Amino acid sequence: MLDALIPAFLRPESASVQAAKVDAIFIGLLLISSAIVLLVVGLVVTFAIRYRRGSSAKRGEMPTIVSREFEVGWTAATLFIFVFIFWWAASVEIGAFSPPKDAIEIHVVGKQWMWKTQGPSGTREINELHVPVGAPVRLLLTSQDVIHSFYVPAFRLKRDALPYQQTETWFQATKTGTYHLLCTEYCGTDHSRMVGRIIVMEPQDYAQWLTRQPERDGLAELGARLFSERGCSGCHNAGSKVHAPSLAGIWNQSVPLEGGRTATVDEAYVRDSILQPERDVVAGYEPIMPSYEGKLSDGEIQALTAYIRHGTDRFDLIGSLNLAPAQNICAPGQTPPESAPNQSLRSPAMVPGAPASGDTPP
Amino acid sequence: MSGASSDASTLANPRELDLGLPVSYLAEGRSVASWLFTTDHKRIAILYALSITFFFFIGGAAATLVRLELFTPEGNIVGADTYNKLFSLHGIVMVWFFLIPSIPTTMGNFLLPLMIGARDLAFPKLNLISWYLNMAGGLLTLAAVLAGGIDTGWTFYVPYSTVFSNTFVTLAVLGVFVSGFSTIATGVNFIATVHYLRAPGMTWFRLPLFVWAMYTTSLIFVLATPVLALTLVLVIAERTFNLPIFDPARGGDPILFQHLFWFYSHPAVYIMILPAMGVISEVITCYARRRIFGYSFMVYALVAIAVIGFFTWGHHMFTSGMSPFAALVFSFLSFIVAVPSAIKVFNWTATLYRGQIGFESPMLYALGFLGLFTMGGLTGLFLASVPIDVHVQDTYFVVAHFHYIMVGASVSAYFAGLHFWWPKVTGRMYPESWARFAALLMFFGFNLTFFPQFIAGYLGMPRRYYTYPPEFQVWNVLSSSGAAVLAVAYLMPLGYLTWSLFFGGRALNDPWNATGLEWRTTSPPPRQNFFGNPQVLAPPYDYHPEATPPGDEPRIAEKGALT
Amino acid sequence: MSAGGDLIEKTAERHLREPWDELGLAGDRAFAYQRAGATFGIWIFIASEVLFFGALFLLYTAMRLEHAADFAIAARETNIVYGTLNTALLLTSGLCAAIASQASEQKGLQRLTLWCLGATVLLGLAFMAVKGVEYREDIEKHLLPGASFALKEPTTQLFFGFYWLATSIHAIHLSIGIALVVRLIWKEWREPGFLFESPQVEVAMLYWGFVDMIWIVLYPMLYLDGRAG
Amino acid sequence: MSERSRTSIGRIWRRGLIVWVLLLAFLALSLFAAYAAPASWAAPINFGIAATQAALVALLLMRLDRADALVRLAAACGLFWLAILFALTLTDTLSRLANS
Repeated sequence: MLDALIPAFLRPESASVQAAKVDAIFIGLLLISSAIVLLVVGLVVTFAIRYRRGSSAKRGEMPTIVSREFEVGWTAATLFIFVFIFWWAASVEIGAFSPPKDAIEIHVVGKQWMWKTQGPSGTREINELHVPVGAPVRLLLTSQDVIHSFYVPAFRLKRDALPYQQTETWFQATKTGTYHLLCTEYCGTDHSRMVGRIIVMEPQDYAQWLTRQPERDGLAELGARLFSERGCSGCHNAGSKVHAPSLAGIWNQSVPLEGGRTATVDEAYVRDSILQPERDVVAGYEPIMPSYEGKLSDGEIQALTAYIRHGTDRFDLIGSLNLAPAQNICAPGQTPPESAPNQSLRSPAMVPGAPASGDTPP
Repeated sequence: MSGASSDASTLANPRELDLGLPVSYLAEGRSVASWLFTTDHKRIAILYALSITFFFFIGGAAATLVRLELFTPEGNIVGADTYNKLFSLHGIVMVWFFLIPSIPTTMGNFLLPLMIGARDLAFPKLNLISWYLNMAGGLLTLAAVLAGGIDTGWTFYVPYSTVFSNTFVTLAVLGVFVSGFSTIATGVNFIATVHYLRAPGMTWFRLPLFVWAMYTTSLIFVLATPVLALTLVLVIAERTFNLPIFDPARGGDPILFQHLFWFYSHPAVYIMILPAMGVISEVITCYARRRIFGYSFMVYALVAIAVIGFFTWGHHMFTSGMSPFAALVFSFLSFIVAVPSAIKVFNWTATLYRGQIGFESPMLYALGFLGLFTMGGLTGLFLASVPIDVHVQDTYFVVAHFHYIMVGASVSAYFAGLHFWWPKVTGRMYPESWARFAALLMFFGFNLTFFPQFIAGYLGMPRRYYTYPPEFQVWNVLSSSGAAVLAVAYLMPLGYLTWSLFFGGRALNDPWNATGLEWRTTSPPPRQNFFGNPQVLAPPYDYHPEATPPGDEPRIAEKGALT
Repeated sequence: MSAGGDLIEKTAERHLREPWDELGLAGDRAFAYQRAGATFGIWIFIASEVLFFGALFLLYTAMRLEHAADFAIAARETNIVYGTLNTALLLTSGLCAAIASQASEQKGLQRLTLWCLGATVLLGLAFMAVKGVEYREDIEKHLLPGASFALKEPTTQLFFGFYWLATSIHAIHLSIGIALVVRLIWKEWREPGFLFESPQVEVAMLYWGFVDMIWIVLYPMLYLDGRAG
Repeated sequence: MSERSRTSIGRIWRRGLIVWVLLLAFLALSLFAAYAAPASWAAPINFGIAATQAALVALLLMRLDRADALVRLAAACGLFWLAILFALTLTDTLSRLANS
């Protein structure tokens, strides 16, 4: 019904739950503002004509109290209107703040000048993102170099991707189709070419598309499999009846141990806890875990470690996605450390006159 | 003091009252040194006028190239890097070397002492130093441009500016840093002048609104600029000395940079608009022949904007990853700051009621200001609403919004003031019909340039794109054609105002029949501004509080034309 | 005081500047007015400087909140002896500056004014010397952020980034203060009696007091964190 | 040197020295607190002492105590705007920290 107010060519595509709500506020605000503009311009034009120099309009006396009453009146009126708009906009914002629990989780990494995404089953894409229609999708964003901003006009969705930090947002597409994905935080030479596509598909098409993606088991995925195959999940999962500490989000955290000590969860601690579980028992738990000495290979321990760290360590999100680490970060005029394995990944922005990377989207 | 001068050249018209003043400030010394080492606030204002005009056309040239490039969706006139340098140059030069100094350092410098009946600013030497600092900053920035340019945008966001950009960021940032001292010095000077040098009888609530606008602007100068200065020092330190500060790779927080940057840069918008509001209050009252409607509310609104303006910077950061709680707080405060602006618009409109409205060129600019400022202000409400801002942040919607305020409103007011006080400053009249044509052309060109950008932005076109998806082309073509019109409109005053300096008719002391102390001296005023000590006996805008009788109108000697 | 007597009589004329000399007030009243204006001017500038350093302190506050543990580790590495000594030096110089400012307003205290200004400069220079020695030691201990930084915790470098920045910005301010005071002494030497009732003494001393206050706040930030336990 | 100037010298010095002794005492106190107070208390104590010292300098050495109302207003403005900067920035920083 609101759509009727704006002709189609002036309306951006609206393809998410949030888009409809934003458009409603937008149109409401547009109506209020137009009314105010019309009022002001109308009065100015009327006065300008009626009281033009030398016109015959009557210019009688004005009572002095009018001024004060008018002032108070329109101060209160504007304040009321503005607070009302704030309340409306804020309530929409608060209502849409946290994503539904069952949302599909997608990691997004911005890099000069491309978007890399990784879906729930490890499907990776560059400058493209396939999502099913009607399902909430939660985006976890980060960046490898500078600040980028993930913008999908059709979803009224925008969130900055910050280097070494994680931000998040979510959407729920309502219409199948292909939509622009744009970078809106200026990020250097090819900022305007850092564009891609969001492809919204019917759920069954999406499922089919997923199966066509090449299997790409990373270390963490292997760890996830081991975690259930070797029985770790039997005790450490949230719903387990055995009293064992949950391992979600503990990477890099410090945990209290028996005897008042604390330990930081890192590779060494995880390895020790698998091989010599009775040594550093977390305070409040019984030493019931058997040792896995000789039962797990070094590679398998690494995979489990990768799984525990996966997604919990914001500093290592890029590592867990198996994307190039941010070795290109160095001060101007400096070279990256000698040990940097992939010099070629250095941002083209660091090399004057270097051509932009070739991934121009269709 | 040389006493009464019988030199007829001080008077435009033999029928005018001879105020017995010595020769004008323009005639006191003609050497270059007499200008470069002057401590006369009026001459320093002229120096500023020359430098900001120079920077205005540099920034304008960059904007022309930007609009030319955006005519087509493909990048085909300049390269991506050049484009990035052009919009950065446009932003940096226009913000710090044109808009921020524009009205305060030219009209403010010239008129503030005149309007309060003072001989000069409180610290005349500091005033001169601040012009040199401004020039030094501008030249450093230009040096960065000549050396190869800077491509960070005017916002210098980290870590792009500190770690990734290969351009001459340090030099340009240093330029802005130096010009900051100039701004602070001007602010200190204005505040001290208003407090200490008002003429007898010039009480706070008799100050012209232009003086109030200068005073509140100075408040922002003094309290916001240092935060920018420190932020820029941090950028320079991180870039030059490799100190870890904002670099996220070493634990720094880039969002903190944005807080510090916008703590200055949001109030900076009010630095640009408050002086414009002051000018408009003077012009509208004069050509409507009416006392300003609700003087005290106009004063409260100026102060409220200056103070509350400091609370709202976070609305530039809704999508930045700032905490959603803070976003709501900033959203609320941003709505509140719109209230005093609305009050001002209503009061200007009400001032027209029952006036004798004339449409001389300053009034045309002022009426244009009213419309454009209302548009710009109301679109600000869209940006203060978090969900809408998430959609239009960093799109052309934002570009259009702030150009409506900073160019539509602020530059219109600058031209309104320029035409209004031109006779006082130069002692010459400009060709009125040309000025009216330029005013109308500017209004038309401006709307053609920037209104389509609202639509492009709402449809989703991001800013700082040098190639863009082809569906946005129609809006960009409209916008670029408007820019061509606007360019012509901006060049016209340069032509006819320069012409008037040599061939314009002599101005009367008070050609507009205006009130205000600045009209109670010769055009142009002498070095000492006044003879004896002016006394103020009445409130400002002493036009016609009740009904305006016919025949009360400006007394322009001749409505000149270029022929 | 016969030497400067004649000069002192003409105080107002000596110090009165444009545009304050044309206010139409009697000489001494105009001068008192100009003096108040100058004091007000420098206080506005100090308010501005408060925001300048305030932004710096905000940076510290935010970084310390985000990385409290590493900041404690890093702060332990600064040399508390030099830091405390410097604080004491600067506090003492603040005393001399205040005495100089008050003495300059009274007849017959020019000698005291001059001595106190001299002491202020010397203490300021002593501060700079100690700071220089401290800087050398810091460099030798590899506390300059960069590849060869001494501490292994990553965000300890943030602390030292702040340390170098804050101390050098403060040192620049202090140098400006020293230059201002040296200029006053030089003026008095060129033109005996200049200091008496000169608004410039008060302005310079207020600036000095402000620089003092900044160090008072920097001291617990840079030297006292992480010392307990 | 006249009697009058001698008494005024005495007054100036007496007042200044008292402030100076107080400042140094506070310095010693904060040094002591840094080592002796429990870690969580040390920071508030030290910054509290620093604020007191700064206030002493501002009021008694920079003579805010006898300054014009206008001058005090200028100083208060500096502090008020500082409070805005801190309050609103930390609103964001602290709530982000609390959520992470």
